[in-house]
Amino acid sequence: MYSQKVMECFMNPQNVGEIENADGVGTVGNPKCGDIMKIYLQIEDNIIRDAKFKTFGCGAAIATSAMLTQMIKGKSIEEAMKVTNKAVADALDGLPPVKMHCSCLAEEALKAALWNYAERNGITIEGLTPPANHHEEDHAAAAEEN
Amino acid sequence: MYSQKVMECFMNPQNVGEIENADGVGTVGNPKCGDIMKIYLQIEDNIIRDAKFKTFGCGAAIATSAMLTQMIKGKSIEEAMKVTNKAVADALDGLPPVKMHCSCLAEEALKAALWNYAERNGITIEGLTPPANHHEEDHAAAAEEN
Amino acid sequence: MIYLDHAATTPVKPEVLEAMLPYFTEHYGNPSSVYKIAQRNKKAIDDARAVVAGHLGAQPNEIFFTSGGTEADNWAIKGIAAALKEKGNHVITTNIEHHAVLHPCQYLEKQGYEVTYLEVNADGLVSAEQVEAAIRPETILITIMYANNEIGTIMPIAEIGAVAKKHGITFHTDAVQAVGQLPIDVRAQNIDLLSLSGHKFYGPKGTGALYIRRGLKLPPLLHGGGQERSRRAGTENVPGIVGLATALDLAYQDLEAKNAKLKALRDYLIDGIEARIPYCRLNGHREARLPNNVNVSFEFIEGESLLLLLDMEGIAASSGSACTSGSLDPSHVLLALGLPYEQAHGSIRFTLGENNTREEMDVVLAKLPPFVEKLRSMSPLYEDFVRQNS
Amino acid sequence: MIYLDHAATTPVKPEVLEAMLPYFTEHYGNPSSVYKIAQRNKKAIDDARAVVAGHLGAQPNEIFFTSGGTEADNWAIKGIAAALKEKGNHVITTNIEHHAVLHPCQYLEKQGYEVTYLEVNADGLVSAEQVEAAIRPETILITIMYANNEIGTIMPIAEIGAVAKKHGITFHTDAVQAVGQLPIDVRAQNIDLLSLSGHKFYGPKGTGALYIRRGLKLPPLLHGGGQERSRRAGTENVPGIVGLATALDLAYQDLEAKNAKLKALRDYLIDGIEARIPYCRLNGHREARLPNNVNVSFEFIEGESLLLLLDMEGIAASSGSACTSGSLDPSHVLLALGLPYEQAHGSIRFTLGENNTREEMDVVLAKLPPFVEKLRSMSPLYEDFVRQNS
Ligand SMILES: Cc1ncc(COP(=O)(O)O)c(C=O)c1O
Ligand SMILES: Cc1ncc(COP(=O)(O)O)c(C=O)c1O
Repeated sequence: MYSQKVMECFMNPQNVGEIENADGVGTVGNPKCGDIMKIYLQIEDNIIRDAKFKTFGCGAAIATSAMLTQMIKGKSIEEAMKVTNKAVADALDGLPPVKMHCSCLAEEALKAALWNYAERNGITIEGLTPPANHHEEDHAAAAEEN
Repeated sequence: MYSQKVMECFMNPQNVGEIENADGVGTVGNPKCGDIMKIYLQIEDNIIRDAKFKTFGCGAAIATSAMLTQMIKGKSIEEAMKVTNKAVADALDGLPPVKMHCSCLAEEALKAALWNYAERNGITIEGLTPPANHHEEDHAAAAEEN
Repeated sequence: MIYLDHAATTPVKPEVLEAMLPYFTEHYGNPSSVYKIAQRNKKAIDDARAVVAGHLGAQPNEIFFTSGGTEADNWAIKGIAAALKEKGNHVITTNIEHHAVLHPCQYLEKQGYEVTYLEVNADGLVSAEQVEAAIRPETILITIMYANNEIGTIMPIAEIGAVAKKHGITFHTDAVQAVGQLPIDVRAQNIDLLSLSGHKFYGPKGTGALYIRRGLKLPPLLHGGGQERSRRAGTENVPGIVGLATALDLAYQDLEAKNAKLKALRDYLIDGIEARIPYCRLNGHREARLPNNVNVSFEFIEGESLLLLLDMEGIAASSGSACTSGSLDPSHVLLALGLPYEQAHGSIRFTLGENNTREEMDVVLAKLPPFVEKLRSMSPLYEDFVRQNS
Repeated sequence: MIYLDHAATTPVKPEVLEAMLPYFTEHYGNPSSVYKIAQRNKKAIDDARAVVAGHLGAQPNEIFFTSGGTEADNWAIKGIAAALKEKGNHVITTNIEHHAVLHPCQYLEKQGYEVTYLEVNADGLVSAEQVEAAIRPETILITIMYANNEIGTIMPIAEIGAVAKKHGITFHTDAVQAVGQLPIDVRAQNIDLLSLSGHKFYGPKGTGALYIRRGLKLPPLLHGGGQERSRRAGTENVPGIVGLATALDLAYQDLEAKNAKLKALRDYLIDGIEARIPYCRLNGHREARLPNNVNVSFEFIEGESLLLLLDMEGIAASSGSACTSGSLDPSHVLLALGLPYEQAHGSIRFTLGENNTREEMDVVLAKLPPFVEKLRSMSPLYEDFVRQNS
């Protein structure tokens, strides 16, 4: 069900961990949906010098966290703001439809971390809105069980 | 589905045919149900000297006609009256449940022929009632099709 | 054995069984599971879905696998009735449908729906005009079989589809006898729902599918797990689904050539019977007829007894009458053609298959006349007929 | 591969496939037909029916073959609801049924029925007293699963049956996970309706049966031809039926010895996990539990990711959460036990089979701890937990 790329990222995820004294931290998701993502950013001169994550979630959630943190490292905040969930999914050679929400979550975690950074530093980032917990929505997909 | 005995009686039925100037003739059944039985009797001195049949119907109908006529030949009318549908079915090593009506039909055809004989000769036969066409009843069995 | 009952069921072709086998013992994982071995099965189902869709002119996501033609028919009919009950309560069908359609319709009648059973003509056909004339404001479903299982008559499906479309009414067709034998294009024919059954085209028994036009709302018949995109619950019969698709693919290979051969055999048998046996009649339309169907009434005799005689000679055919299988009622299809009861009881269906040969037809044509003769000589109806005509 | 998902499905045993094979290609006749080759198939079905009946303590004419457990459940529940709607509109079930029971119940609710979903205790059990207390004058059906598919808990079926009998209420049990693994006696246990599914005990997918106590009125779910004594229409899946019965027969051979072995393996695995991995909990009752079921919540991690790691090592297990298969909702069964969401998402089900070995358990026990460790090291929940406890 997962692309080889997803499996690679999942098996050997880059950037797992915490950043002590991070400049921005964002946590999104909720246990009900089974995904919680926390992203740590180290930002210097408007550039994301380092990014790390911790994720409670499925294979796709872990792989997207790893991929996203990889993609934003070295980017400016403005460039990082342009990393969409679709870009993350594409970099992973796609995600199963039912797992696309994981890529949304990754994008949201990044935005939440950036928001946290902006708040701490009293700046505004163009296009950034306060984080909402989209995962309160109802997941209508039906369950298959065996 | 049929016993070997039924198949034998069906493949090589005894007593097929008509009796010219028969002493009693009875026809029962109706086309709707797919079975019509006609029995011819030759009766002399109260003894059934000969019996023949013509049957439009399934294998069981033909086999029961053949068996019944065979069973009553040489019997007195009183003895013949005791040949029940069950006796015919037993003599055939049984019939599938859905085909039991064929044995009823055979018994009825015999009674109708005896009734005809009694009427022609102005006699009454102990226990004999005028023939009714029981096959007007509804056959509730459900159809299987392919 | 000379098997001439392919409309009842067909053997599974060796290639089909071959394709199924690995899914019993080796690739047995539950397609809903996350691990690799199960994902292969999920793919097998997706591939099968694409194959089935391809042969119907449908999209893969319009195909839903079922346990057979009966389930597909029940689902389509009861489902539309439930989904559209606010819109109306009237259903149009014909009086020669298979019981898998008729009985659901009768069930609906008990629930307060109204059903029009269009009367077929002497050839077993209804016209698009008849359908159109029966439409009412409250009509919610037209369900008309593609080809009849007893007499092989092929209905004017595209014309009926056009009428249904014009009036915005959902159109279901029970194509159990047509699929694998006739080219089908659900788009061009404006079919909204179509039922098929695997064992009619050399696939396994207990498999089938319902085509549901994209966007059509049809509630599930079987509620439960989320299989078949939550529209048909139950662990998928993976080997069965693979077998159905493999068989369908084979069925549509060289279809024209196969049908030309079948038609030639069919006509050889029909002509041979008509030439050799007096007082018989072909049931169903002469041309608008399945390539493999021969259905003949032999007057004055009853079908089952003829079947038994044929069976003793290793010839397997079927009685036009359902009497043989437990019911005493004559076939509703033959009665609908206007046949008297005794003729309806005296009908035999021969349905040919890919492997039947002209030599086999010759055997049948040699055996039939004396058998018919023998049974007629026992028949009181024939006795009456001869007496009246002599 | 180490296959530990036997509750999801099982491979077809070679002997079972062997028994089925002739019915695909050789004995393919339609069992409803009159000729000889078809009669053999009819007999095969009758024999299979007797086998199934024998293992349930039922009579052959109380067994009706279906396309699986889901169809059997739908049929029983919707059928009784329809048959008894004049009598009442209340159904009693539990909150941990399989969706093949829950979704039909929810469907009934939409039709105006009332359903009581009894709450199980922390072990996943309901008591006969709970059932009795829920009975109302208008209760028409009690439907309670024999054994749960996720946590393996075995319900007190005989006691519930006695309560149902005392109150004259129809009792259905979804025994899909129990049949083939537990001895069953429908008479002694006062069961009126019982569902089973072939692919759970090494039989083929797409096969199942419903036991219907003699005399019980249950209208058909699938209307059509007169198969299964007019109660379940559709051409019979002869190879499937033969396979189901053969598999059931094998399943009940040496049951005690097999179960003793399974229980030993199961306990070895449970004990091994508990000894090696902190912060985990066994879900379901420790004793009233299927001999092959192990269900464990590993705190702070999510089940699917653990499944993937196991899969990479060739170990096939299943997530207690249904998340893996398309839904994001955590398992309703685990939530019903009172587990918080994150634990419900962090559960793994291992279900053992006849061929699993102690060596395989050792492999699992060796792989699991580092995997859990790895995922915990990535988990923000574990991070929080460690912080709070240091
Ligand atoms: C026209 C038609 N519809 C429906 C069916 C039912 O299909 P199945 O027996 O596979 O359920 C059949 C065959 O039995 C049929 O010939
Ligand atoms: C308890 C239970 N009931 C019903 C079912 C449904 O059975 P099937 O998938 O064979 O239709 C299953 C398995 O999927 C089950 O475990």
